[in-house]
Amino acid sequence: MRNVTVYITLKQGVLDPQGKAIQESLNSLGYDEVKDARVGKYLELQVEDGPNLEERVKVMCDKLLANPVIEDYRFDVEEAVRS
Amino acid sequence: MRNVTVYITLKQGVLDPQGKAIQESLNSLGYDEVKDARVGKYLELQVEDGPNLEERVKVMCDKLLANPVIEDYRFDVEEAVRS
Amino acid sequence: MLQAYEISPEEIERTKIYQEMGLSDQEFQAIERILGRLPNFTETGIFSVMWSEHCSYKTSKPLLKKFPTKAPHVLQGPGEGAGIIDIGDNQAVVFKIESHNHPSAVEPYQGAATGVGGIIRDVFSMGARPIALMNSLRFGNLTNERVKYLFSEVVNGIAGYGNCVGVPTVGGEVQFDESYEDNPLVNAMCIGLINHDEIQKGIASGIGNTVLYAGAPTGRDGIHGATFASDDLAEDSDKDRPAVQVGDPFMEKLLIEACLEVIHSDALVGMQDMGAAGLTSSASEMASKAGTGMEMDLDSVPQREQNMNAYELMLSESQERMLMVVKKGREQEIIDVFEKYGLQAVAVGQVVEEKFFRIKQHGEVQAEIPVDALAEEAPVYHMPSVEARYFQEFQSLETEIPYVENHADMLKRLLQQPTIASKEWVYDQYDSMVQTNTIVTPGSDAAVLRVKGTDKALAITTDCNSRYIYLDPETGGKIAVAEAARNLVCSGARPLGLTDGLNFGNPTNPEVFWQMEKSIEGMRAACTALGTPVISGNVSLYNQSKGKAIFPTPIVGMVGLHESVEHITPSHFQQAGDCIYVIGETKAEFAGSELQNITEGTYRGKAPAIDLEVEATRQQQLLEAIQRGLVSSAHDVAEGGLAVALAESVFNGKGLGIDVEVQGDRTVALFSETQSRFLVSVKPEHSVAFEELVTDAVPIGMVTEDDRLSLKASGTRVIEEKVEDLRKLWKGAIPCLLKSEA
Amino acid sequence: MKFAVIVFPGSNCDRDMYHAVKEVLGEEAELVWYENSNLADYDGILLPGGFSYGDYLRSGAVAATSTVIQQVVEHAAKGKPVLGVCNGFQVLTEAGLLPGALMRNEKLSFMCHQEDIVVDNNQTMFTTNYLQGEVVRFPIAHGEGNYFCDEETLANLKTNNQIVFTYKDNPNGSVANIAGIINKEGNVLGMMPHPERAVESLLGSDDGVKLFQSIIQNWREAYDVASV
Ligand SMILES: Nc1ncnc2c1ncn2[C@@H]1O[C@H](COP(=O)(O)OP(=O)(O)O)[C@@H](O)[C@H]1O
Ligand SMILES: [Mg+2]
Repeated sequence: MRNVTVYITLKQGVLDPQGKAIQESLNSLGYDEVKDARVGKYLELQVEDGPNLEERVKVMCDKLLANPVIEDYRFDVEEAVRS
Repeated sequence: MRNVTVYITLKQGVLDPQGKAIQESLNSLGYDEVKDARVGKYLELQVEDGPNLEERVKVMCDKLLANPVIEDYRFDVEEAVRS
Repeated sequence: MLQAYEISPEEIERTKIYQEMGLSDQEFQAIERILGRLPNFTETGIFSVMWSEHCSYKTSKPLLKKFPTKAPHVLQGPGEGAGIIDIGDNQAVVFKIESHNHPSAVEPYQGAATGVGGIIRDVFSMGARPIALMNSLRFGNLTNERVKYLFSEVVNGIAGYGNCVGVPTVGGEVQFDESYEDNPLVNAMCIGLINHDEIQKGIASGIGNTVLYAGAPTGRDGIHGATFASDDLAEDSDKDRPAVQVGDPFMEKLLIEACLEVIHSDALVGMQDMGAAGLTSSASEMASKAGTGMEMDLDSVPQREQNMNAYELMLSESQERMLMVVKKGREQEIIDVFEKYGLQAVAVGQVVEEKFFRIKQHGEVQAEIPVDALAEEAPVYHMPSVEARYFQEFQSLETEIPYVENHADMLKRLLQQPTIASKEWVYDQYDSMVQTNTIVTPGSDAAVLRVKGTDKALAITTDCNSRYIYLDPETGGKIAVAEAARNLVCSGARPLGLTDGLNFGNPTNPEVFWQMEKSIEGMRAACTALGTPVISGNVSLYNQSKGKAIFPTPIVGMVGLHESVEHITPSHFQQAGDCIYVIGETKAEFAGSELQNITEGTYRGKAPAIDLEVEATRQQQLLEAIQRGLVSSAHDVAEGGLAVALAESVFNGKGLGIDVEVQGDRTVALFSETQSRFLVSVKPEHSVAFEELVTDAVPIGMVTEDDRLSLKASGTRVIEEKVEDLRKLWKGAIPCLLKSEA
Repeated sequence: MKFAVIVFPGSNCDRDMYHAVKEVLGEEAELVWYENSNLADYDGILLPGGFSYGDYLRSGAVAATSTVIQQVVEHAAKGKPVLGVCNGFQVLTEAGLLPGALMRNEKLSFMCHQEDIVVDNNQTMFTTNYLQGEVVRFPIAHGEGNYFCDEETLANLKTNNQIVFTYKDNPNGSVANIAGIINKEGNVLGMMPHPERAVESLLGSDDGVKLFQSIIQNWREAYDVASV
């Protein structure tokens, strides 16, 4: 079993109102040092090991996990973990 | 300026309907090797450097970014980045 | 929390760990007597949740008995998932209210969301299609940062669940008062529609029949939620993690469709949702109601987490689960329906003759309890009741008219009080129109839904002014019921009945118990006078923190019927030239008023008086006038008095204005909160007929077309404002408070 | 004309769409469960609103991968009408039948109320019964209706006259106030506002009737079927 972590973020140039709202509320709580916030998604997948794992995860991302019109993604595949 | 990355995940044992839906949909697309999926949030903050940065980020997480009742969080503070 | 699951019966007795689960010494002894032995850990847990206030109503039962619950049109009174009222043509309306206060204080989004999910299950487990949701909310003052967070997240959670599940949220109320600062109230009401022959009951009859479990697998969430809801909110409640559940509205939507499909199968015998106290309460109540026993094998129960023991499985409050009893041999038909929707349905036990509730796991009996011991033989307490110390003092206070320097400014301030201000910020986040039945969307006195295929419509409202109840529980209780009925009548509907959400502090405090007792007496009197039986309800006690109780808040959720959609009457003025009437005289009554809140920052004095006979007569006359087509609009006069009611009546963006003259003391005329008053507009050609019919109606002016609110008092002009300016203040108040920093 | 209203797990405006077409407009319509569907028998496909698969991950994303969408693609390729409303619009963009994406509303919260909608193109098979530039009232009810596309796509939408509906007062931050767009071929329309909620004046507006009537009339003309 492998631990796959996928990070999905909004593309540069795509507005992130949620990030902006978080930044504003941090500022209003007194954390003026926070100059920017961007929000993304973080997926932890447990995937059975097999051939072309990386390749397959890439297809999963393209097909379902991320929307290429608005999102970028990257992922890590960790060493085998005990299931 | 520092790059702070915050990862917020649901606590162990807390129901994750999103993760479940994602797993099922990957399975139905033919990716039977995906045995589990959990969804979390991923925040990228740009924070001005200053004393006790880590401490302050921790308070931000406790106070606003995560709800300790159902969520865990961790964060990385990266080396200074060009602003 | 409790860790030592394997602790022996003797240990339980010696260490008194049952107290941690909420059982008293006497209760533990009673359990020992019932069983004829010491209970084991799982059994102790089962008793503790079933005997918690939330499930057993042990302190409120003697009071609830006072409510009138019967009437020819009541098909199902309190006792089942929800009550049912006949609306003719073989159709009936099903409704109930439920609180989710403590979970919402800790995790407001999920607390509110799962509250909505739970009340929807109560309704469709009766076989009814849920057609509408309402919510009644109370928070502290909106200047506090934590309150802002709770308020926004609760609304978010209600929206998140209700919108996804496809049941429109058509109305509700929100009030803000300091007493709710640490203890917000989140009550959700669901209304369903059913045909008489489709009514399901939660009974486990037919020896040998199969017990089916359907829906989400069981996890460790919400263990002891029922007990949690029956205790004071401790400051470290944040640590009670397992008591907070996460909702899955998508699963609920599938569950609704599947359950409403299986009710058409005669293989189904009974159905009940798993709410508070989960599998324990649904299974034991179903058996108890049928006079049977039940045997369950926990190894078959779908599980989300590993190594769950019997205690956890029986007490878990995982959401989106249903329990059914189906005819033996016909399980597959039912299972197939659930499978179509991608849901699990599995046999977990059977109905047995012996009236025992027997739980097995890993081939061993984990619990064996006489069924009736859990439900019917739960303890009942008659708590001591003592008149609250403040009451006599408040009763003896002379009526004072607060000093108001500038009435126009005061009207502006009143319109910006969060309790009075527009709640659009809230209800715009709710899908109020899905299912395409909503004729009157949020923003009027009552929500109105048509009944497809008929000329009928249903009107729904929730109401409770807890300030009056605090000052004088009995009078306040009467007012709560009367106000709800008023709102329905204004919309043109005849009130049918109500569900009550009783939210109080700690009932072991005799003064709190007195508040309960008196307010219920008041409600009973009003129910009788207005012909509105109580068909369902919910009790939420221990709403207090740091030793301070909330204002007593028995919320009334009322449903009414329009015999024809023709009778639906708006609450806003419709046309320039219409005559404006006030029904009912105005006295100097300011105790508990919004004006008192502004001028004194506290509530004291004698609550406004109410005469239920007068109330009933006026409601009846107004309804008749509406049904005869004499009324253009009707609105009740509530918080903030006549001036606020007048302003609200022109806030519909039609560009209308008013020209009104009142008599007597201007502060009284404009801001007093005297009860049983209505603001009505009538076409000039109908005014003679209207005045003949509605005996207490007094003309006060006219609707104009010039977008100005002009008010004179005994000849002098006191208010002259642009309607649009006032509307902006009223509309912007809550968003503005949420944005501003403390 | 015979319509299929596709029902996904989590669709919740399916019955409303059915009611509008069948009961109010009196056309033939069926609710079609996404799994056992053969769309060949239907003339028009309606993708209703709701929260298919809970809208988990992204709204419409999971439904867009279901096999029934393949059939919708084939149906569309034949030039037959496909209408996606709200979640249906989200599914169409996720499936690539329409360009762009629907993001979270600018103000982050769900919103539900009547909006003024401008008919920007009355030359489509969905809008011929409206006047060009006509302002109609449709309810909106969405949390993710903020239409986004890159500049090039927007330029194309404009050049090809694919922007069919726009908001008079943009409620959600959509690029170019877009409320509804059509594919280049002119037979797949996606829109966030709910025409099926606007077919009876009792509920506040019947401005949606013309949309359904346009589809039916144009279909009858195209297929030369005498109206019954
Ligand atoms: N929590 C809520 N959810 C939905 N609608 C609400 C809520 N609170 C208030 N509203 C709506 O706002 C309008 C005004 O509410 P309220 O001032 O309580 O009315 P009233 O005093 O006539 O009972 C009503 O239409 C009500 O349904
Ligand atoms: Mg009212």
